Amino acid sequence: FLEDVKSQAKAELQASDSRYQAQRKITQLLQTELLQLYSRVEMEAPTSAASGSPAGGRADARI
Amino acid sequence: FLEDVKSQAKAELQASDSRYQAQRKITQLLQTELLQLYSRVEMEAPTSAASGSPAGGRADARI
Amino acid sequence: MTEDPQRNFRSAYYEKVGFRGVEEKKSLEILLKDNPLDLEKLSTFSQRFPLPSMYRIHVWKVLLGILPPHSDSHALVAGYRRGQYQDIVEALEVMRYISSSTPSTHVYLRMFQLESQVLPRCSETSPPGDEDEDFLSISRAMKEIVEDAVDCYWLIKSFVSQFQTKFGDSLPHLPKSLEHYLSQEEPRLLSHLRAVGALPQLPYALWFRRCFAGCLPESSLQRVWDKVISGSCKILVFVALEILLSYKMVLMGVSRPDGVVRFLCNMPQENTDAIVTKAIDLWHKYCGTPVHAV
Repeated sequence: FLEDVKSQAKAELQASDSRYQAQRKITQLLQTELLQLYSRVEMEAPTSAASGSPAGGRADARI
Repeated sequence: FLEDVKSQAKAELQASDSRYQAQRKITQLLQTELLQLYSRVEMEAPTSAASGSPAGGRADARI
Repeated sequence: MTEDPQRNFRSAYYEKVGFRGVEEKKSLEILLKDNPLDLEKLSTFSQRFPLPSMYRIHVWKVLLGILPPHSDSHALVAGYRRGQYQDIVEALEVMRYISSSTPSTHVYLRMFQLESQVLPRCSETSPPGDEDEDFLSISRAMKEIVEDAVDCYWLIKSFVSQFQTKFGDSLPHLPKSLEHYLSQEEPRLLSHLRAVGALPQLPYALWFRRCFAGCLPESSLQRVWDKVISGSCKILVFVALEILLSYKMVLMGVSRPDGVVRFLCNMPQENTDAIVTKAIDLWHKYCGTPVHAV
Protein backbone atom coordinates (compact mmCIF):
# COMPACT_ATOMS: atom_id res chain seq x y z
CA PHE A 1 0.00 0.00 0.00
CA LEU A 2 2.83 2.35 0.84
CA GLU A 3 4.41 1.56 -2.52
CA ASP A 4 1.11 2.45 -4.06
CA VAL A 5 1.06 5.90 -2.52
CA LYS A 6 4.65 6.42 -3.56
CA SER A 7 4.08 5.44 -7.17
CA GLN A 8 1.04 7.66 -7.39
CA ALA A 9 3.05 10.60 -6.08
CA LYS A 10 5.85 9.82 -8.49
CA ALA A 11 3.53 9.84 -11.50
CA GLU A 12 2.06 13.18 -10.46
CA LEU A 13 5.51 14.64 -9.95
CA GLN A 14 6.64 13.43 -13.37
CA ALA A 15 3.68 15.07 -15.08
CA SER A 16 4.31 18.32 -13.25
CA ASP A 17 7.97 18.12 -14.08
CA SER A 18 7.31 17.55 -17.76
CA ARG A 19 5.37 20.80 -17.81
CA TYR A 20 8.33 22.55 -16.19
CA GLN A 21 10.79 21.07 -18.68
CA ALA A 22 8.69 22.29 -21.60
CA GLN A 23 8.70 25.74 -20.06
CA ARG A 24 12.49 25.65 -19.83
CA LYS A 25 12.83 24.71 -23.47
CA ILE A 26 10.55 27.58 -24.36
CA THR A 27 12.68 30.00 -22.36
CA GLN A 28 15.83 28.89 -24.15
CA LEU A 29 14.23 29.30 -27.54
CA LEU A 30 12.92 32.73 -26.71
CA GLN A 31 16.36 33.80 -25.54
CA THR A 32 18.00 32.61 -28.74
CA GLU A 33 15.34 34.31 -30.80
CA LEU A 34 15.74 37.59 -28.92
CA LEU A 35 19.51 37.54 -29.27
CA GLN A 36 19.25 36.95 -32.99
CA LEU A 37 16.72 39.66 -33.43
CA TYR A 38 18.80 42.15 -31.46
CA SER A 39 21.92 41.47 -33.47
CA ARG A 40 19.90 41.76 -36.65
CA VAL A 41 18.49 45.09 -35.57
CA GLU A 42 21.97 46.32 -34.71
CA MET A 43 23.40 45.27 -38.03
CA GLU A 44 20.68 47.15 -39.79
CA ALA A 45 21.05 50.23 -37.63
CA PRO A 46 23.87 51.96 -39.56
CA THR A 47 21.87 52.01 -42.81
CA SER A 48 18.78 53.58 -41.28
CA ALA A 49 20.42 56.42 -39.42
CA ALA A 50 17.92 57.86 -36.97
CA SER A 51 15.60 54.93 -36.64
CA GLY A 52 18.49 52.68 -35.69
CA SER A 53 18.91 54.26 -32.30
CA PRO A 54 16.02 52.65 -30.39
CA ALA A 55 17.45 49.21 -30.88
CA GLY A 56 20.90 50.31 -29.83
CA GLY A 57 19.48 52.13 -26.87
CA ARG A 58 17.68 49.06 -25.69
CA ALA A 59 20.70 46.87 -26.09
CA ASP A 60 22.69 49.26 -23.92
CA ALA A 61 20.02 49.28 -21.31
CA ARG A 62 20.34 45.55 -20.92
CA ILE A 63 24.06 45.38 -20.36
CA PHE B 1 4.36 7.04 8.75
CA LEU B 2 1.99 6.99 5.81
CA GLU B 3 1.03 10.56 6.56
CA ASP B 4 4.70 11.34 6.49
CA VAL B 5 5.12 9.95 2.98
CA LYS B 6 2.04 11.79 1.80
CA SER B 7 3.13 15.14 3.14
CA GLN B 8 6.57 14.69 1.64
CA ALA B 9 5.00 13.93 -1.73
CA LYS B 10 2.83 17.00 -1.40
CA ALA B 11 5.83 19.18 -0.65
CA GLU B 12 7.71 17.85 -3.64
CA LEU B 13 4.77 18.52 -5.91
CA GLN B 14 4.50 22.05 -4.57
CA ALA B 15 8.18 22.63 -5.18
CA SER B 16 7.83 21.42 -8.75
CA ASP B 17 4.84 23.68 -9.18
CA SER B 18 6.62 26.78 -7.96
CA ARG B 19 9.59 26.02 -10.20
CA TYR B 20 7.13 25.86 -13.06
CA GLN B 21 5.47 29.12 -12.07
CA ALA B 22 8.82 30.89 -11.84
CA GLN B 23 9.88 29.64 -15.24
CA ARG B 24 6.54 30.66 -16.66
CA LYS B 25 7.01 34.21 -15.46
CA ILE B 26 10.36 34.37 -17.23
CA THR B 27 8.75 33.06 -20.38
CA GLN B 28 6.04 35.67 -20.24
CA LEU B 29 8.54 38.47 -19.82
CA LEU B 30 10.58 37.22 -22.75
CA GLN B 31 7.48 36.87 -24.89
CA THR B 32 6.45 40.44 -24.18
CA GLU B 33 9.96 41.57 -25.02
CA LEU B 34 9.93 39.65 -28.27
CA LEU B 35 6.55 41.02 -29.31
CA GLN B 36 7.75 44.55 -28.67
CA LEU B 37 10.91 43.98 -30.62
CA TYR B 38 9.01 42.55 -33.57
CA SER B 39 6.66 45.50 -33.74
CA ARG B 40 9.60 47.91 -33.43
CA VAL B 41 11.43 46.19 -36.27
CA GLU B 42 8.31 46.26 -38.37
CA MET B 43 7.67 49.91 -37.69
CA GLU B 44 11.16 50.67 -38.88
CA ALA B 45 10.76 48.53 -41.93
CA PRO B 46 9.06 51.12 -44.19
CA THR B 47 11.87 53.67 -43.68
CA SER B 48 14.70 51.24 -44.43
CA ALA B 49 13.26 49.71 -47.54
CA ALA B 50 15.22 46.56 -48.33
CA SER B 51 16.70 45.87 -44.92
CA GLY B 52 13.28 45.87 -43.33
CA SER B 53 12.27 42.67 -44.99
CA PRO B 54 13.89 40.07 -42.73
CA ALA B 55 11.37 40.51 -39.94
CA GLY B 56 8.39 40.36 -42.24
CA GLY B 57 10.04 37.62 -44.26
CA ARG B 58 10.50 35.46 -41.22
CA ALA B 59 6.88 35.45 -40.35
CA ASP B 60 6.03 34.49 -43.88
CA ALA B 61 8.64 31.78 -44.08
CA ARG B 62 7.21 30.11 -41.05
CA ILE B 63 3.71 29.61 -42.30
CA MET C 1 -23.70 -35.71 -29.98
CA THR C 2 -24.05 -34.28 -33.41
CA GLU C 3 -22.77 -30.99 -34.66
CA ASP C 4 -25.36 -28.32 -34.97
CA PRO C 5 -24.30 -26.26 -37.95
CA GLN C 6 -27.13 -23.83 -37.38
CA ARG C 7 -25.97 -23.09 -33.86
CA ASN C 8 -22.37 -22.76 -34.92
CA PHE C 9 -23.41 -20.37 -37.58
CA ARG C 10 -25.40 -18.36 -35.10
CA SER C 11 -22.68 -18.14 -32.50
CA ALA C 12 -20.15 -17.23 -35.14
CA TYR C 13 -22.53 -14.54 -36.24
CA TYR C 14 -23.06 -13.16 -32.76
CA GLU C 15 -19.35 -13.26 -32.12
CA LYS C 16 -18.86 -10.91 -35.00
CA VAL C 17 -21.75 -8.59 -34.46
CA GLY C 18 -22.76 -8.14 -30.92
CA PHE C 19 -22.95 -10.57 -28.05
CA ARG C 20 -19.25 -11.06 -27.67
CA GLY C 21 -18.86 -7.32 -27.98
CA VAL C 22 -21.19 -6.77 -25.03
CA GLU C 23 -19.29 -9.25 -22.88
CA GLU C 24 -15.99 -7.64 -23.84
CA LYS C 25 -17.26 -4.21 -23.04
CA LYS C 26 -18.39 -5.37 -19.60
CA SER C 27 -15.06 -6.93 -18.80
CA LEU C 28 -13.23 -3.81 -19.92
CA GLU C 29 -15.50 -1.72 -17.69
CA ILE C 30 -14.51 -3.89 -14.76
CA LEU C 31 -10.84 -3.39 -15.58
CA LEU C 32 -11.35 0.35 -15.83
CA LYS C 33 -12.84 0.44 -12.32
CA ASP C 34 -9.58 -0.79 -10.82
CA ASN C 35 -7.66 1.83 -8.92
CA PRO C 36 -4.80 1.85 -9.70
CA LEU C 37 -5.44 0.59 -13.19
CA ASP C 38 -3.65 -2.64 -14.05
CA LEU C 39 -1.67 -1.71 -17.16
CA GLU C 40 -0.74 -5.30 -17.88
CA LYS C 41 -4.36 -6.44 -17.88
CA LEU C 42 -5.39 -3.48 -20.02
CA SER C 43 -2.64 -4.30 -22.53
CA THR C 44 -3.66 -7.94 -22.66
CA PHE C 45 -7.27 -6.93 -23.17
CA SER C 46 -6.49 -4.72 -26.12
CA GLN C 47 -4.15 -7.29 -27.60
CA ARG C 48 -7.00 -9.77 -27.61
CA PHE C 49 -10.08 -7.69 -28.33
CA PRO C 50 -10.96 -4.59 -30.24
CA LEU C 51 -11.43 -1.65 -27.88
CA PRO C 52 -15.00 -0.37 -27.72
CA SER C 53 -14.85 3.03 -29.38
CA MET C 54 -16.27 4.87 -26.35
CA TYR C 55 -13.26 3.75 -24.25
CA ARG C 56 -10.56 3.72 -26.92
CA ILE C 57 -9.06 7.15 -26.33
CA HIS C 58 -9.10 6.74 -22.57
CA VAL C 59 -7.36 3.36 -22.75
CA TRP C 60 -4.80 4.69 -25.24
CA LYS C 61 -4.03 7.59 -22.93
CA VAL C 62 -3.49 5.26 -20.00
CA LEU C 63 -1.38 2.78 -21.98
CA LEU C 64 0.74 5.57 -23.40
CA GLY C 65 1.29 7.10 -19.97
CA ILE C 66 -0.52 10.34 -20.74
CA LEU C 67 -2.72 9.52 -17.77
CA PRO C 68 -1.21 7.70 -14.76
CA PRO C 69 -2.59 4.40 -13.42
CA HIS C 70 -4.18 6.06 -10.39
CA SER C 71 -7.58 7.29 -11.43
CA ASP C 72 -7.74 9.84 -8.64
CA SER C 73 -4.72 11.60 -10.18
CA HIS C 74 -6.33 11.88 -13.60
CA ALA C 75 -7.87 15.33 -13.12
CA LEU C 76 -4.63 16.79 -11.79
CA VAL C 77 -2.46 15.26 -14.49
CA ALA C 78 -4.90 16.13 -17.26
CA GLY C 79 -4.65 19.73 -16.06
CA TYR C 80 -0.85 19.59 -16.31
CA ARG C 81 -1.07 18.15 -19.81
CA ARG C 82 -3.44 20.88 -20.92
CA GLY C 83 -1.22 23.56 -19.41
CA GLN C 84 1.86 22.19 -21.15
CA TYR C 85 0.01 22.15 -24.46
CA GLN C 86 -1.15 25.73 -24.06
CA ASP C 87 2.27 27.00 -23.02
CA ILE C 88 3.88 25.53 -26.11
CA VAL C 89 1.24 26.80 -28.52
CA GLU C 90 1.48 30.27 -27.04
CA ALA C 91 5.27 30.39 -27.36
CA LEU C 92 5.20 29.17 -30.95
CA GLU C 93 2.66 31.84 -31.81
CA VAL C 94 4.76 34.58 -30.27
CA MET C 95 7.83 33.32 -32.12
CA ARG C 96 5.77 33.20 -35.30
CA TYR C 97 6.32 29.56 -36.02
CA ILE C 98 2.58 29.17 -36.23
CA SER C 99 -0.39 31.44 -36.76
CA SER C 100 -4.13 30.99 -36.57
CA SER C 101 -4.13 29.79 -40.16
CA THR C 102 -1.52 27.03 -39.64
CA PRO C 103 -3.05 23.57 -40.18
CA SER C 104 -3.28 21.72 -36.87
CA THR C 105 -1.02 18.91 -38.04
CA HIS C 106 1.76 21.42 -38.69
CA VAL C 107 1.14 22.97 -35.29
CA TYR C 108 1.62 19.51 -33.74
CA LEU C 109 4.84 19.01 -35.70
CA ARG C 110 6.28 22.33 -34.48
CA MET C 111 5.24 21.50 -30.93
CA PHE C 112 6.89 18.12 -31.13
CA GLN C 113 10.03 19.67 -32.57
CA LEU C 114 10.11 22.23 -29.78
CA GLU C 115 9.81 19.53 -27.15
CA SER C 116 12.44 17.37 -28.85
CA GLN C 117 14.65 20.46 -29.14
CA VAL C 118 15.01 20.13 -32.90
CA LEU C 119 12.93 23.09 -33.92
CA PRO C 120 14.68 24.43 -37.02
CA ARG C 121 15.89 28.02 -36.93
CA CYS C 122 13.63 30.34 -38.83
CA SER C 123 16.41 31.11 -41.29
CA GLU C 124 16.89 27.41 -41.97
CA THR C 125 13.34 26.45 -42.81
CA SER C 126 13.99 23.47 -44.99
CA PRO C 127 11.35 21.24 -46.54
CA PRO C 128 10.14 18.58 -44.10
CA GLY C 129 12.34 15.47 -43.92
CA ASP C 130 11.22 11.84 -43.95
CA GLU C 131 10.68 11.75 -40.21
CA ASP C 132 8.60 14.92 -40.36
CA GLU C 133 6.49 13.44 -43.13
CA ASP C 134 5.94 10.30 -41.05
CA PHE C 135 4.92 12.46 -38.12
CA LEU C 136 2.52 14.50 -40.26
CA SER C 137 0.97 11.37 -41.68
CA ILE C 138 0.36 9.91 -38.23
CA SER C 139 -0.98 13.30 -37.11
CA ARG C 140 -3.48 13.47 -39.94
CA ALA C 141 -4.81 10.04 -39.04
CA MET C 142 -4.90 10.74 -35.30
CA LYS C 143 -6.79 13.97 -35.97
CA GLU C 144 -9.54 11.95 -37.61
CA ILE C 145 -9.75 9.65 -34.59
CA VAL C 146 -9.42 12.18 -31.75
CA GLU C 147 -11.54 15.30 -31.53
CA ASP C 148 -9.95 17.24 -28.68
CA ALA C 149 -6.78 19.05 -29.76
CA VAL C 150 -4.97 18.61 -26.44
CA ASP C 151 -5.66 14.86 -26.40
CA CYS C 152 -4.75 14.65 -30.06
CA TYR C 153 -1.32 16.25 -29.61
CA TRP C 154 -0.47 14.16 -26.57
CA LEU C 155 -1.57 10.96 -28.29
CA ILE C 156 0.48 11.71 -31.41
CA LYS C 157 3.53 12.67 -29.40
CA SER C 158 3.34 9.67 -27.07
CA PHE C 159 2.47 7.24 -29.86
CA VAL C 160 5.42 8.36 -31.97
CA SER C 161 7.85 8.41 -29.03
CA GLN C 162 6.74 5.07 -27.62
CA PHE C 163 6.84 3.47 -31.04
CA GLN C 164 10.37 4.69 -31.62
CA THR C 165 11.63 3.64 -28.20
CA LYS C 166 9.93 0.26 -28.08
CA PHE C 167 10.15 -0.84 -31.68
CA GLY C 168 12.84 1.29 -33.29
CA ASP C 169 15.25 -1.65 -33.21
CA SER C 170 12.72 -4.14 -34.58
CA LEU C 171 11.62 -2.06 -37.56
CA PRO C 172 14.50 -3.02 -39.88
CA HIS C 173 13.60 -6.71 -39.41
CA LEU C 174 9.94 -6.43 -40.33
CA PRO C 175 10.39 -6.75 -44.11
CA LYS C 176 12.22 -10.08 -43.64
CA SER C 177 9.51 -11.22 -41.31
CA LEU C 178 6.85 -10.33 -43.87
CA GLU C 179 8.76 -12.35 -46.47
CA HIS C 180 8.85 -15.31 -44.12
CA TYR C 181 5.09 -15.36 -43.44
CA LEU C 182 4.31 -14.73 -47.10
CA SER C 183 6.37 -17.79 -47.99
CA GLN C 184 4.21 -19.78 -45.56
CA GLU C 185 0.88 -18.44 -46.75
CA GLU C 186 1.36 -17.83 -50.47
CA PRO C 187 4.75 -18.83 -51.88
CA ARG C 188 3.64 -18.17 -55.46
CA LEU C 189 2.93 -14.52 -54.74
CA LEU C 190 6.29 -14.20 -53.02
CA SER C 191 8.11 -15.64 -56.05
CA HIS C 192 6.18 -13.34 -58.34
CA LEU C 193 7.03 -10.22 -56.31
CA ARG C 194 10.64 -11.31 -56.19
CA ALA C 195 10.75 -12.11 -59.92
CA VAL C 196 9.44 -8.71 -60.99
CA GLY C 197 11.78 -6.95 -58.58
CA ALA C 198 8.99 -5.53 -56.42
CA LEU C 199 9.99 -7.16 -53.16
CA PRO C 200 12.62 -4.63 -52.06
CA GLN C 201 10.40 -1.76 -53.16
CA LEU C 202 7.26 -2.56 -51.20
CA PRO C 203 5.98 0.51 -49.28
CA TYR C 204 7.70 -0.46 -46.04
CA ALA C 205 7.88 3.14 -44.82
CA LEU C 206 4.14 3.54 -45.19
CA TRP C 207 3.47 0.21 -43.51
CA PHE C 208 6.05 0.01 -40.79
CA ARG C 209 7.13 3.58 -40.04
CA ARG C 210 3.75 5.25 -40.44
CA CYS C 211 1.86 2.23 -39.12
CA PHE C 212 -0.52 2.38 -42.09
CA ALA C 213 -1.49 6.02 -41.52
CA GLY C 214 -2.56 7.31 -44.92
CA CYS C 215 -2.97 3.74 -46.17
CA LEU C 216 -6.00 2.46 -44.27
CA PRO C 217 -9.09 4.52 -43.42
CA GLU C 218 -9.17 5.55 -39.77
CA SER C 219 -12.01 3.21 -38.81
CA SER C 220 -9.81 0.23 -39.69
CA LEU C 221 -6.57 1.87 -38.69
CA GLN C 222 -7.58 2.39 -35.08
CA ARG C 223 -8.03 -1.36 -34.62
CA VAL C 224 -4.45 -1.87 -35.78
CA TRP C 225 -3.22 0.90 -33.51
CA ASP C 226 -4.96 -0.77 -30.53
CA LYS C 227 -2.43 -3.57 -30.96
CA VAL C 228 0.55 -1.31 -31.55
CA ILE C 229 -0.23 0.87 -28.54
CA SER C 230 -0.72 -2.15 -26.30
CA GLY C 231 2.68 -3.50 -27.23
CA SER C 232 2.90 -5.29 -30.57
CA CYS C 233 4.63 -4.15 -33.72
CA LYS C 234 4.35 -7.65 -35.21
CA ILE C 235 0.73 -6.89 -36.06
CA LEU C 236 2.03 -4.50 -38.73
CA VAL C 237 3.61 -7.44 -40.54
CA PHE C 238 0.32 -9.32 -40.59
CA VAL C 239 -1.67 -6.36 -41.84
CA ALA C 240 0.83 -5.98 -44.68
CA LEU C 241 0.66 -9.72 -45.31
CA GLU C 242 -3.14 -9.69 -45.40
CA ILE C 243 -3.13 -6.74 -47.84
CA LEU C 244 -0.86 -8.73 -50.15
CA LEU C 245 -3.02 -11.83 -49.80
CA SER C 246 -6.24 -9.93 -50.38
CA TYR C 247 -4.97 -8.42 -53.60
CA LYS C 248 -3.08 -11.47 -54.76
CA MET C 249 -4.91 -11.65 -58.09
CA VAL C 250 -4.27 -8.00 -58.88
CA LEU C 251 -0.64 -8.19 -57.85
CA MET C 252 0.02 -11.39 -59.81
CA GLY C 253 -1.13 -9.48 -62.89
CA VAL C 254 1.30 -6.59 -62.45
CA SER C 255 4.72 -7.13 -63.95
CA ARG C 256 6.46 -3.88 -63.11
CA PRO C 257 7.67 -2.99 -59.60
CA ASP C 258 6.42 0.60 -59.83
CA GLY C 259 2.99 -0.72 -60.75
CA VAL C 260 2.97 -2.84 -57.61
CA VAL C 261 4.08 0.08 -55.45
CA ARG C 262 1.55 2.44 -57.00
CA PHE C 263 -1.27 0.00 -56.37
CA LEU C 264 -0.27 -0.66 -52.76
CA CYS C 265 0.21 3.03 -51.94
CA ASN C 266 -3.27 3.81 -53.23
CA MET C 267 -5.01 0.61 -52.33
CA PRO C 268 -8.80 0.44 -52.49
CA GLN C 269 -10.47 1.72 -49.33
CA GLU C 270 -13.21 -0.89 -49.34
CA ASN C 271 -12.87 -4.13 -47.42
CA THR C 272 -10.18 -2.73 -45.17
CA ASP C 273 -12.15 -3.81 -42.09
CA ALA C 274 -12.15 -7.38 -43.32
CA ILE C 275 -8.44 -7.14 -44.09
CA VAL C 276 -7.70 -5.99 -40.54
CA THR C 277 -9.91 -8.68 -39.03
CA LYS C 278 -8.15 -11.38 -41.05
CA ALA C 279 -4.76 -9.88 -40.21
CA ILE C 280 -5.54 -10.04 -36.49
CA ASP C 281 -6.66 -13.67 -36.86
CA LEU C 282 -3.46 -14.55 -38.69
CA TRP C 283 -1.41 -12.76 -36.07
CA HIS C 284 -3.13 -14.72 -33.30
CA LYS C 285 -2.60 -17.91 -35.29
CA TYR C 286 1.16 -17.43 -35.67
CA CYS C 287 1.97 -15.57 -32.48
CA GLY C 288 -0.66 -17.04 -30.18
CA THR C 289 -3.49 -15.30 -28.40
CA PRO C 290 -2.03 -13.41 -25.50
CA VAL C 291 -3.35 -14.63 -22.19
CA HIS C 292 -1.08 -12.90 -19.74
CA ALA C 293 1.58 -10.36 -20.36
CA VAL C 294 2.64 -9.91 -23.94
